[in-house]
This record gives sequence, C-alpha cells and structure tokens, in this order.
Amino acid sequence: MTVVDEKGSGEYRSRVREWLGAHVPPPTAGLPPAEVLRIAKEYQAALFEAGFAGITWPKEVGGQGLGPAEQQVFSEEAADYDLPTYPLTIGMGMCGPTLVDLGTPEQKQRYLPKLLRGDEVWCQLFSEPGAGSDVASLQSRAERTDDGWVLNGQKVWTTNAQWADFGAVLARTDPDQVKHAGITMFIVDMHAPGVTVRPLRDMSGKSPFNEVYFDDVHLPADGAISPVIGEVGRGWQAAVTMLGHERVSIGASRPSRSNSLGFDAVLALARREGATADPANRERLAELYAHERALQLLNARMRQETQAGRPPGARGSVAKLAGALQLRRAIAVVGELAGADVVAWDPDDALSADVAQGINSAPASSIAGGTNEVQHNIIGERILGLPKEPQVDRDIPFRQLKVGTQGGAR
Amino acid sequence: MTVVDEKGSGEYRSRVREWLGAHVPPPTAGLPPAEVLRIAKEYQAALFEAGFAGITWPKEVGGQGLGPAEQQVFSEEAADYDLPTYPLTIGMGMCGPTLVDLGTPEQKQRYLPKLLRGDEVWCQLFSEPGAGSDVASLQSRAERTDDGWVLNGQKVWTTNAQWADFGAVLARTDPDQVKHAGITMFIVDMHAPGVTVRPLRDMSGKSPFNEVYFDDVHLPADGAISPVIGEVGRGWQAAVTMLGHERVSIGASRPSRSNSLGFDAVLALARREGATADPANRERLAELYAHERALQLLNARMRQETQAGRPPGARGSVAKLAGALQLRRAIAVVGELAGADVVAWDPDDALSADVAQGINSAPASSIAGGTNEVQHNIIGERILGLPKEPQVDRDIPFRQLKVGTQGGAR
Amino acid sequence: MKLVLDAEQEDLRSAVRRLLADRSSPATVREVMASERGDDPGLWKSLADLGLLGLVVPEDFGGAGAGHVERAVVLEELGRAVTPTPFFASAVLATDALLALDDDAARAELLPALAGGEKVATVAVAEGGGPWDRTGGATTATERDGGWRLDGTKTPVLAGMVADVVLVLAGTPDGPGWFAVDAAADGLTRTALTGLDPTRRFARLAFAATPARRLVSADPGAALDLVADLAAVALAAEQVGVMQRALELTVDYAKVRVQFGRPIGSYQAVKHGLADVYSAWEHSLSVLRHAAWTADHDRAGLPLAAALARTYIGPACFEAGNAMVQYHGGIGYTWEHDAHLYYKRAKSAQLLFGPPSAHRARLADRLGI
Amino acid sequence: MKLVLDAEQEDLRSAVRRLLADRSSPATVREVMASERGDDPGLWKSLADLGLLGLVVPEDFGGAGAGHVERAVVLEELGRAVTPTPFFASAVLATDALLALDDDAARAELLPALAGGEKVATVAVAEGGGPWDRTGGATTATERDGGWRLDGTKTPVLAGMVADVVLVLAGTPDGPGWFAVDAAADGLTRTALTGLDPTRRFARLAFAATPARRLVSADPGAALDLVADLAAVALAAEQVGVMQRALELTVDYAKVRVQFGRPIGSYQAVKHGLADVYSAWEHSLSVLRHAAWTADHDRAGLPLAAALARTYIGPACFEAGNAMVQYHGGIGYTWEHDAHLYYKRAKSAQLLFGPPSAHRARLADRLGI
Repeated sequence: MTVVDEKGSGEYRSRVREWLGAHVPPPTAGLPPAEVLRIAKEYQAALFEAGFAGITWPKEVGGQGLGPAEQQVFSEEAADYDLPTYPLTIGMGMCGPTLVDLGTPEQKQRYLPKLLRGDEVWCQLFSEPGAGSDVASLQSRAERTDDGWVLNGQKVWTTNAQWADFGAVLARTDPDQVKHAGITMFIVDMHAPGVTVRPLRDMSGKSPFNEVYFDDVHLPADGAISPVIGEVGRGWQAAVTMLGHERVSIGASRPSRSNSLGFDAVLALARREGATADPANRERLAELYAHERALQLLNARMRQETQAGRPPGARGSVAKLAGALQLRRAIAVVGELAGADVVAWDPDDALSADVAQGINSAPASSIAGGTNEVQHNIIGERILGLPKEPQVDRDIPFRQLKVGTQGGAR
Repeated sequence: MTVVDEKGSGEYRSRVREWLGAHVPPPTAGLPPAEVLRIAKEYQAALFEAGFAGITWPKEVGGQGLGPAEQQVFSEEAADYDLPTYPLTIGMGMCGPTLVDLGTPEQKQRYLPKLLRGDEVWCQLFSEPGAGSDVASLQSRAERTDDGWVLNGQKVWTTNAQWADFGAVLARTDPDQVKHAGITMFIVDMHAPGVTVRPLRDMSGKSPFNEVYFDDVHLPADGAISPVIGEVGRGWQAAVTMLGHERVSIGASRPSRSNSLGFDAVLALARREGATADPANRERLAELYAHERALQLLNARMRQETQAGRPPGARGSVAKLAGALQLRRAIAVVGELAGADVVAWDPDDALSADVAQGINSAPASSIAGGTNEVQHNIIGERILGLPKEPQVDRDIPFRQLKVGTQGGAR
Repeated sequence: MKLVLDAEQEDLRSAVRRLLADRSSPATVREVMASERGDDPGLWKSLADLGLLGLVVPEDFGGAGAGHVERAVVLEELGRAVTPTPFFASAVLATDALLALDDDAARAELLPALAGGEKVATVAVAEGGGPWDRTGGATTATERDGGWRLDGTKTPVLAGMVADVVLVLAGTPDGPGWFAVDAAADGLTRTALTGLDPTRRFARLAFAATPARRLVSADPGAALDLVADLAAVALAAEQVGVMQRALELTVDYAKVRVQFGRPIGSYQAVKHGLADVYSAWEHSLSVLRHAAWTADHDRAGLPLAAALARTYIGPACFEAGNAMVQYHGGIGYTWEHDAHLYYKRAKSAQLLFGPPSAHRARLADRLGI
Repeated sequence: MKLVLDAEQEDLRSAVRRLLADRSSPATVREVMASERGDDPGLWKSLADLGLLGLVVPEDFGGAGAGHVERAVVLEELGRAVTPTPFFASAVLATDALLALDDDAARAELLPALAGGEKVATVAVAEGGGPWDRTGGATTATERDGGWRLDGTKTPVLAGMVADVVLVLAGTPDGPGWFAVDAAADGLTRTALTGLDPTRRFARLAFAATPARRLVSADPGAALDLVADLAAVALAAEQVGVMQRALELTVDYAKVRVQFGRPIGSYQAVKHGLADVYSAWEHSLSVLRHAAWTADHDRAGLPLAAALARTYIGPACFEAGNAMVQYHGGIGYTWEHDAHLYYKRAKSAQLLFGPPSAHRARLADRLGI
C-alpha cells in the first residue's frame, strides 16, 4: 500500500520527470565506498549541468533562483527514486544553505559552486562526547594565532566525514563568556594536517558515522577568504541557522521506500508469515498504517501551508518526533507478526535480516538530530509557549561549568 | 476470576472470620447519609467491644497493642466484605495514627478512645484551591489571640467533612518564614461557629468531597488540651507523618469487589456483550488481567517484605501509580468491548451505568492523594535517588511567593 | 488534494465561532444540558438562519450547496464549544441519508424543512453498542394494507427524543430497506436513555407495527455505507474541535497555575504531555482535512479516508480530554469546571459508532489486508 | 505463597554474581560473543563446578535437588550479565524435558552428564517463528529396521551448533513423540543462523533419515506443555535480571551526565521514564517470584502463572532495554557501549518462544475466557 500525494502535470514537472528517468543510476547501497562517492559526484554534476541543482539557491552562486513550488515538484518526482546523493546530503541540505545565508561573497564564490556541482563534499561538526542535546556545551577550542586559528578537540556523530573535503565546525573561542557566547563557526579543510577521521560503529553494527579528532589544526585567516562563518563569537547563532536547515531537511524527507519498518514492508512481512487473517493482527496493521498515513498527511499539509506562506517552523519537531515514535510502534508490530523469525534467521533470509536491522537501528531516530525529549521541549516551548524550566547555566562563564560527565562520581 | 492470596488458618484468624461473619451489616451504598453514618458507628462500636479496633494501636489509648501480622490477618479476612466504615476511614487511617505518633498524653486521652469506638468522626484538612500537589503553599492562616488562635481560610477535597466532629487542619502561622516553615497543624472542632461545610460535586456527578470554609474560627488554647498537633511551626513535619499513613492506607487497600473497571467486572461485561470470542478482545482481556494480577502480586510481595522487616516506604507510590494507570487501561478495554453501550443505555441497565460511572470517576485516581506526576517524582527521587529539579521557592519568605493562579495573566 | 482552508472557509469559521460565543457559552451549555429537552431551540433557529443546517444540501432543496469541507468547519466549532444540539442527527446523519437514497419526493418534502430548521430528523440504524449492521438488524418491515409497518427496537438513536422524523434501516422480505417514520406515529415508543456525556442525548425507539414510509433506494446497503463514511468525517471534525479547545484551555491553565514556585507548564511532565496532545491534534487535523476533501472530491477514496479518520482521531481526542482533566488537577475533576465536558464528549464520540476495534477492522478491510 | 527469598537463596545469588563478575565481565562478554563458538567453555565448567547446571536435577541423577526458585536466581544473574551461554538450552530446556518425560534410562544416562557439564543438550521443537506446535510440526519420525529415523527441519534451535544432544519433538504414526538425536548423527545438517542478539546463538537443524532414539513418554504433549511453562519461568528470570541491570546502569548514568547545566536524571522526562521502568521491574519481579514458587509448589497453578509471566514481562523488559539506549543518548547507540546488548537481549527474549500475541492468547485460554 503505497500512498503518494497526487501529482499535477506542467512543463517543469515533465522536464524533471524525464531527466530523472534518464539519469538516476541504480541504487548504490552495498557498493564499495569509493564507488558510492564516485557515482554521487557524477550524478550531481549531471544534475548541475541539467539545471536542477540548488533549485532555490541564488543564481550568482550557481543555483537556479527558483521558488519552493519548483523544489516541491522536484521532491515529489524524486520520491520515486533512490537517489545516489547520500554523500552530498549534509552539504546540500545544511552547510550550503547556511553559507548562502551567512557567507561572505568570497566564501560563496569559493565554495558554493563546487558544492553544488558535487566537486567538493561537506560535513557538519557540532556534536561532541560531552555535548549531545546540549550542543552549546561543546569543548573543542580554537585559539588565535598570528595567521589564523588553531583548532583542537573531538567531534562525534559526524555523517559523511569519511569522504568530506570541508567541514563546518563549531569551536569555543572564548571560555570566559557564558556558554552560548564565545562560540565561533569555522570552515575546516578536512584534508589538513591534524585532522583524523575514525568510523564509529553503531549498535546495529554499521558505521554510518565518524569520530573526528582535531590536533593543532591550522585554520588560515591570512588570505582573502575568512575561515569564519558569520562572526567570531556568534557561532551559536550560525548553528541555529544551520539546525533550522537540518530540521527542514529531516521534516521534508519522505519515508524511504526501503524502510524495513514502514507499513509496506511490515505488510509484506505479515503476508509471508501468514499472519494477516488473525483479527488482532489486522487491527495492529491498521493502527500502524493509520499513524504512518497521518504523518504523511501532516507533512503534505505543512508543505501546502508553506506554499501558502506559512512555513512549518518548529512544527518540524512534530513530524520528527512522530517519525521516531512510529518506529517504536512498528517494532512492536513486527514482533507480533514474526515472533522468533526476527530473533534468528537463515543467512539467506533477507526480509528477516532487514527487519532485524530495522529493530536494531530504530533507536537512532529517537536520539539523532535532537532526542525525543528535546523535540518535546521544542514543541512545548516554541509552539505552545509554555514556560522554560529554570536555567541554571545561563549566567556562568563556560570555564566554570560542569559539562558531559566531567567530575561525575564514577 | 477472583484471585486472593492463600489464607492460612490459626486461632486469631478463626476468631476474626467468625466475628466478621456475624457482624458485618449489608452494604450501605445508596442509603441516606444519616443511615450510613449510624451503621458505621454501630459497627465500629461493636468492633471495639470485640477487641478488633485499632489492632496495632497502643493499649493505653484503647487499641489492641498487637503487631502487623494480626493486622494482616484481619485485612485478609475483611477483604471478603464491603465494610460499612467509610465515614470513619480518615480518622482510623490518618488522623488517629498521627495522634498516636505526635499527640500529647491529654490529646490522646481525650480523642483516641472515642475515635476508635466510632463515637467521633474525623476529617483531614490539607488541600486548598491554590495548594494541590504543592500542599506546603497553603494560605489558610491561624493567628494567635489571648486565649488561643483564630483560623481563616478555605480547604477543598475534604473527605467525610460532612459528618466529621473534628478535623486535623494545616494553617500558616508565620508567613515571614519560608514556605515549609511557619505551618502548624491544629485540631479543629467542626461544629464550632464559623465552620461551613459545602459538598463539592465531582465530574461523575457525585459529591464524595467537601469544601470547608473557616471564618474567624476560634481554636481555644486555654484548657488542658492544646489544639496544636506536634509543635507550632512544625506542621509540615506533622503533615509528612500523616501523609505517610495515607500512603500506607491507600497502598494496602485491595481493589474493591465492586470496582466496575476491575478485571472481574470487565470480563462480565465482555460476556454480556458476546465479545469474548474475538481473538483481539481475548488479548485485551489477558493484558488487563496481567497488569491487575501483577499489581496484586506486587502488593503481596511488599506485605511479605514488611513482615520480614522491610517496609515498602516510598514503594507505596509504585502501587498507587500502577492502580491509576490500570484504570486508564481498563477504560480503553471496556470501550472496545461495549462500544456505544457505555455511551447511552436503558435506565435499568445497571452494568452499563456502573461502567460509565467508572469511566467518569477514573481520573480521580490519577489526581487525588498525589497526582501521577508527583508519584513519578517520588519514585525517581526517593527510590532511584535521581537528583531533584532546581528548587526555586525554597529560600523565599512565603509572603513573597506566588502560589496557585495568583497574579496569573488571566 | 487540498488540506488548507481558503479565505471564504475561514470566514465561515469566524461566523460560526461568533455565533457560538454568543449562543453557546459555557454558561449556556450548562443550562441547556440540564434542561429536559437537552438542546436550545433558539440556537437551532440561528443555525438555520445562517444556512448551516443545509450546508451540504443542494440549493434546489433549500440548502447552501456547499461541501463537506465547509460542514467540517461548522462541526469543529460545535465540538470546540461542546454545544448540545441535534445538528449531528439532523444536519449530518438524516440529511446525508436523504441525499444518499434515491427518493426525490422525500428529498423535496424533507430536505427544505431540515435545512430550514423547521424539522429535526435522525437516523436509527444501531441496535446496541456495536458497529452498524448493513442488514437492518432485527428490525423488520412488512407490507400490510398497502403500507409498511415496522417492528423492532433501535438503540441508541441520537436525538431520538426530539426528532420529528426518524429514518430507519430495517429488514424487508427483499433485503434491507430505508423507512421514514413520523415521531408521532402509532406504535412508536421512545425512551430517553441515560448517557455518559451530558451534552449528547439518545433514545431507544421501539416499533410495534409502526406505520412507515418506504424510501426509494437502489442500494440501501451502499447508501448506509456512504452515510456511515460521511458521519465518520463529520464526527472527526467535531473531535478535532474538542481536542483543539481542550488543548488551548489546558495550555492556558498550565501557564498560570503555579506549584512549587513555578507554572506547572514549565515541568516536563506537563509540557511533554501537552506536546503529545498538540502533535496528535496536528495529525488529526491533517487526517480530517484529507477526509473532508475526499468526501467532496474523491468518493472512491472516501471509505479509506473515513476509516482512517475513525481509527486515528478517536483515541487521540480522548487523550486530549483526559489530559485536560489531569493537568487541571483537582479543579479539573469538579463538575463546575468544563474539563469533564471535553473528557466525556471525547469518550462518547470515540464509541458512538461502535468500538474502536470495529473501525480498525474496517480500515484493514479497506486497505485490502 | 512465598515471594521473598530466604538467606540461603540470597547466598546463592551472591555466589553466582561473584562468579560472573569474574568470568563474565563486559569485556569477556565482548570477546565471547565475537568468538566462533559464541560461548565460554571455561565458564561452563565453573557453572558445573558450582552445581548450577544441575540445580533442579534430583541428587540421584547428579544434581543439586534444588528448585525453580533457585534456578531463577541463577538466571537472573546470567541475564544481568548478558552472559553468552548455552545454560538456557541445556540446564533449562533439555533438563526439564528429560525430567518431564518418563524415560529412566535416558535420565540416568544424560542428566549426570548435563549436570556435570560434560555434555550440552538442547531441545528442538520450533519450526519457524510462531509458538511451539504440540504435534511435532512437519518433522516426522518413522520406524525402520528396528530404529527410528527423523525427517524435517527444526528452527530456531537454541545453542543448536554447540549441543551434543538434541531432544526433538516429531510426529509419529501414533502421535507426537520425543526423540534424542546425537549431534554427530548421520543425516543431521546444522546451519548457524544469523541473529538479532549477539549474545545468543541459534541453528537450523535439518534431519534426513537421521537415526534417533525414541524417549519413553506417557503424554508427550503434556510434557511439552510443562517444558514450555518452566521455560517461561526461566526466561522471565533472565528478563528480570536484564531489566534490573539496565535500570541500574541507566540510573547511574543519569546521575552524572550533565546537559544544560544539570544531571539529566533531574529532568522529569528522564526521571519519570526511569520511574516507569522501575515500576515495571518491581511488578515483573513479583510475577517472577510467584511463577517460580508455583513451579516448585503448585504445578496446577503453573500454567496460569507462566502465561502471566510471558505476557507481563516480555514488553516490560524490552522497555527497560529501550530506555537504556535512549537515556544514554548517542553513546548508548554505539557498538562499544553495552546498552545495545541489553536492548537486543530484551527483544530476543520477548520473541524467543513466539509472538507476544500467542502468550496473551494462552493466558486468555488459561483464564477460561
């Protein structure tokens, strides 16, 4: 049961549809990393040549200068495909738009066209071991030198760092300020000496993330192009801008066709297990569908409202949270349908393997990009206007704060 | 499916069983209030004469001076009956034990024997419109006079005030202290001039509670018997003592036989509706049973641990919370079983009426005696030892605090 | 697919909200729900005057010729105000039934009176608390002396005590049939039922050789399905209104009620609970808009969209009512506070057309599972 | 009914906890679960030396002659430490099966070897992910040349790759029968399965005219039911241990992990979530103690108590594992942190003997619904 929004027609849509039909390569999942990267770059270059890269980005940086309507058409048409652009998503969805908002003319000129063409890959370096939900408690530091800055620290959960050419990194530049001040966002050359990227193995056994270590990494500030995004000491504001792009990016993404906990996949599992005749299972499947479909309709309504001039804003958190909770619901349902078939399975049983992989990676959705708890806070405070909790770390210089598990009793 | 713990035998148990069999009157539900009160007092007097009143209370105040084992036997045997003692429960379960703990010899002598015999009825006056979960924010005040105190203020949710002879009331005696200090617990004569008791209608349409208004009520302190329970300014400590007795009182109570949302009643409803053949309903009933039975077993285990010298302490909150959540679960199940039969029913359909009454009074369990939210805090802080939230009202004189909805924007 | 309202539809909402602020204030609701009749004839006339009773009735029959999206807007507002009114019985169930059947004479006779508010009608299909029975249940219609007579019992019947006309589904020798019965007909006994929700009245209707007029219908079962699906959309709208108001009032209270020195809305237990209610409301609103749109523009998609609305919104709405009582604490548990009206309306709406399991089962059927 | 442990039982717990602290530390668990064999023969010997493998085996057969309450204590500790071990297959399933059957010769031959740790045994009943089939499923046994031969496939079989002896339920011309198969027998093909939980190994066992020894049993189906009920109690014990440790570790972390200037355990979202896990653990422990007591003292009450344990504890345990990952945040999602071992053990335990719905259905049956 695949449900997609109605699609209109129109000249732009026809062009998009035709181009995608002719150019999207077969899925790259399972190929060696180097191949995945090569195919992504080739596809993006072709997209750029065809005039479909950066649809809403300004023309002067290589974008198309079009509006959300065209972006929407492209997204709708692209939803039928498994695009190969995974290595480029952070750059396209977060770093690029932030540079469009905050970059100097020189920065835009230097970085954005190559980003758009897929020549250069970007990553985003915010999270640290001691700074998860509380990003602003980060401890990486950048200190001024004669000819720029020197960067030290550790980042985690860095998607795409393994093939990135550049990164947008947050570092503390003044620990005597309170925690949200004294942070600056920099552009770091990921090939510079002192940058170490290590894959981070997640609980499902895969390594989609990295740890990144900076040891005396030099950020040159003596040329025409500053390494600072926005202003020195206003890195938090730059981060908020970037996280806004992240939320939109997550909110707009549709459930993947290959989501092994999506309704289509769960129904296929139910059929294989011969479990669809039991009235209780039928109720469970209906309930699962209802929540998935309600979320699709909410996303569709928010897109329509955006087109009508009312962007979703913090309501992106509603969709993000609902998506995470839906995976928990699905885990319960697949257990009912398959029982021990998702506990242990024949090596060639791809369906059970997919579902088990879904069970073991589902927690990421409730943690990454802001935990469910943080999303609840955002909804309560920024949408409903409920009062914040007492803030205990607002007025204290960062140097004096305890962060992460520093000083913990164990 | 009624499940009771095994009952041993023994001489004490035989005596209890025999006495109860001969003396418990028919259920008083539905009788006029005056009748209910008369029957309660008669029963209690007979209980007292038979030597079963105040089993664990000291002999010098009229109790039996026995241990928890005898109390346990009595409770087990009494569980088969619908005892008529409802009007006396607050006195027996809370005020009396608190006077045993904190009363002066004169207070004990004056009040406890009559309480135990059922001659005098007690109520407890803590909650106020602005002080619910946060009892210590109470605003009723008692001011010293030449010959005692004068009491003013409003109390709510006062069970049994309509037939009470005395009340244990918390009032603020020093608003310049921080909120938990400056409170004193008093004995108030509920027949004194200036005491007004008004029934409070709850959402189910019944009036089991009262509002109580005190207008210049004189609390005489010129005789031998002080109106103060514990010490002046230490009313909060006295309240904690009394609330401890309350929790034990709630925790020890078994689900009433007549609970229309209990498993037995829900199964009877399912049978009437012909709903037990549907596999999904069978699962729902099993799930409902499982949670009810697990709670019974938890209570049984805590009783055994108490006998072995490890009292439940704050774990009473676990049982209290679970009982409230079980009612919510039951509401969902009865809806599945009965559909519109619990939306509207023939006037003579007592089963539907009972279930609907259960639906409409269930929220009380999640609010009264400490909301679910408060129980969660107690479990998290007092059992798991998790840190408290920042306290914003600890060090400020009560006079300067905002409480309830005072000064709210609307 | 259009999931947002246009300016005209927003104007309609404002007009209805103004009317209800005036004629269905909390104080009025209290008065009306305590009255013997259980609804307010003055409000009924106002609803008729504004054209709201005949919103989906074609102009030829005295209606406004508008659509289900518009009717949903009205129902959201009626839900917001927990207004006691036979609107759902008359302007939804009975009106939809007359439109779904094929009886031009009955339409011409009844629809103008319903749209104009001169008559109140209802539909009698249920025979107990379960889902609607397509066969007419145990109620039978027999032809005698050139006319039809009904025997059987229908319960619960929405607005059954105040309805002037009752549209009944009954079994005939040639399958289920629809019948119109005059409330004053011989052999019709109406008994007021006791109800969980004081803002909604029901009756049991017993028919004993009650004279009835058979209504022309090419496919009475299909007509029933359509009526049920449109009722699902309408009820969803009411529930979305109930949720929204319950949420608003509770958020307002959580901002001003102080315990332990802070507004209770600053505590995560309350904040996150209300965030969940908000999330469920946003989802429900989307599901509703989609269902109402399909009712107007995609009848083939309606059965699925309607079953989705019943499945998703029923429990979501009750959670909102439950949260309203819970986060108001003691005051929310009193009769004087309005929280219980939302709690009870939410629960009665959830179960009105049978148990939630029946809705999930129907959704599964319609998904082809 | 006794729901608290006595001093001797607490001593047993301490001894096992000491052993596992020494021989099944987190680092050792990592090593063992990555090994080809998937369990630690050294630990196995220690368990045997302490008499833990034969806890419920009568002394006549080389066991300790203790009861299910004691075995539950051991399993709680094995669960706490998420120890990879064939204990459940050999000291629970196979041991219970031999005791439930009526084959004195097999008992005399096998039980001392199992209790002494010289052999590992398992039981092969499941043929797919659903609940156990009392008939033996599609696996058949035929008598040929004076002996029995098995044909069919059993999967998943706990510890199926390392077991020396497999007790198989198969259909015979005269109903279901139990058979003992040597792991080295001709015509037995064992395939290692891929698993969700790295601390628990399974195999698929294919029988093709595999020689087997028929075990004497007056009522093979009743024996299976008893084995299943005792397995439910044993698994509940493991799950209670998993929950308890998951809770402890998470509470400890919540006290020291600071975000936004406060330990995360001071936030109600985390505090209340952990309170719910604690509550579920307290309930689960009570249910377990009761079930273990009935296994020893009230066999008539065992079927109900066992079904209750499966129904209540399965989801409660998974919630504890899920909360452990969630409240550890990013670090809890890494392979290096132990949270995922508890999450996966909890999920695999929940589904090991078929879907939760099957357990609820069995509970309903046993309640006479």
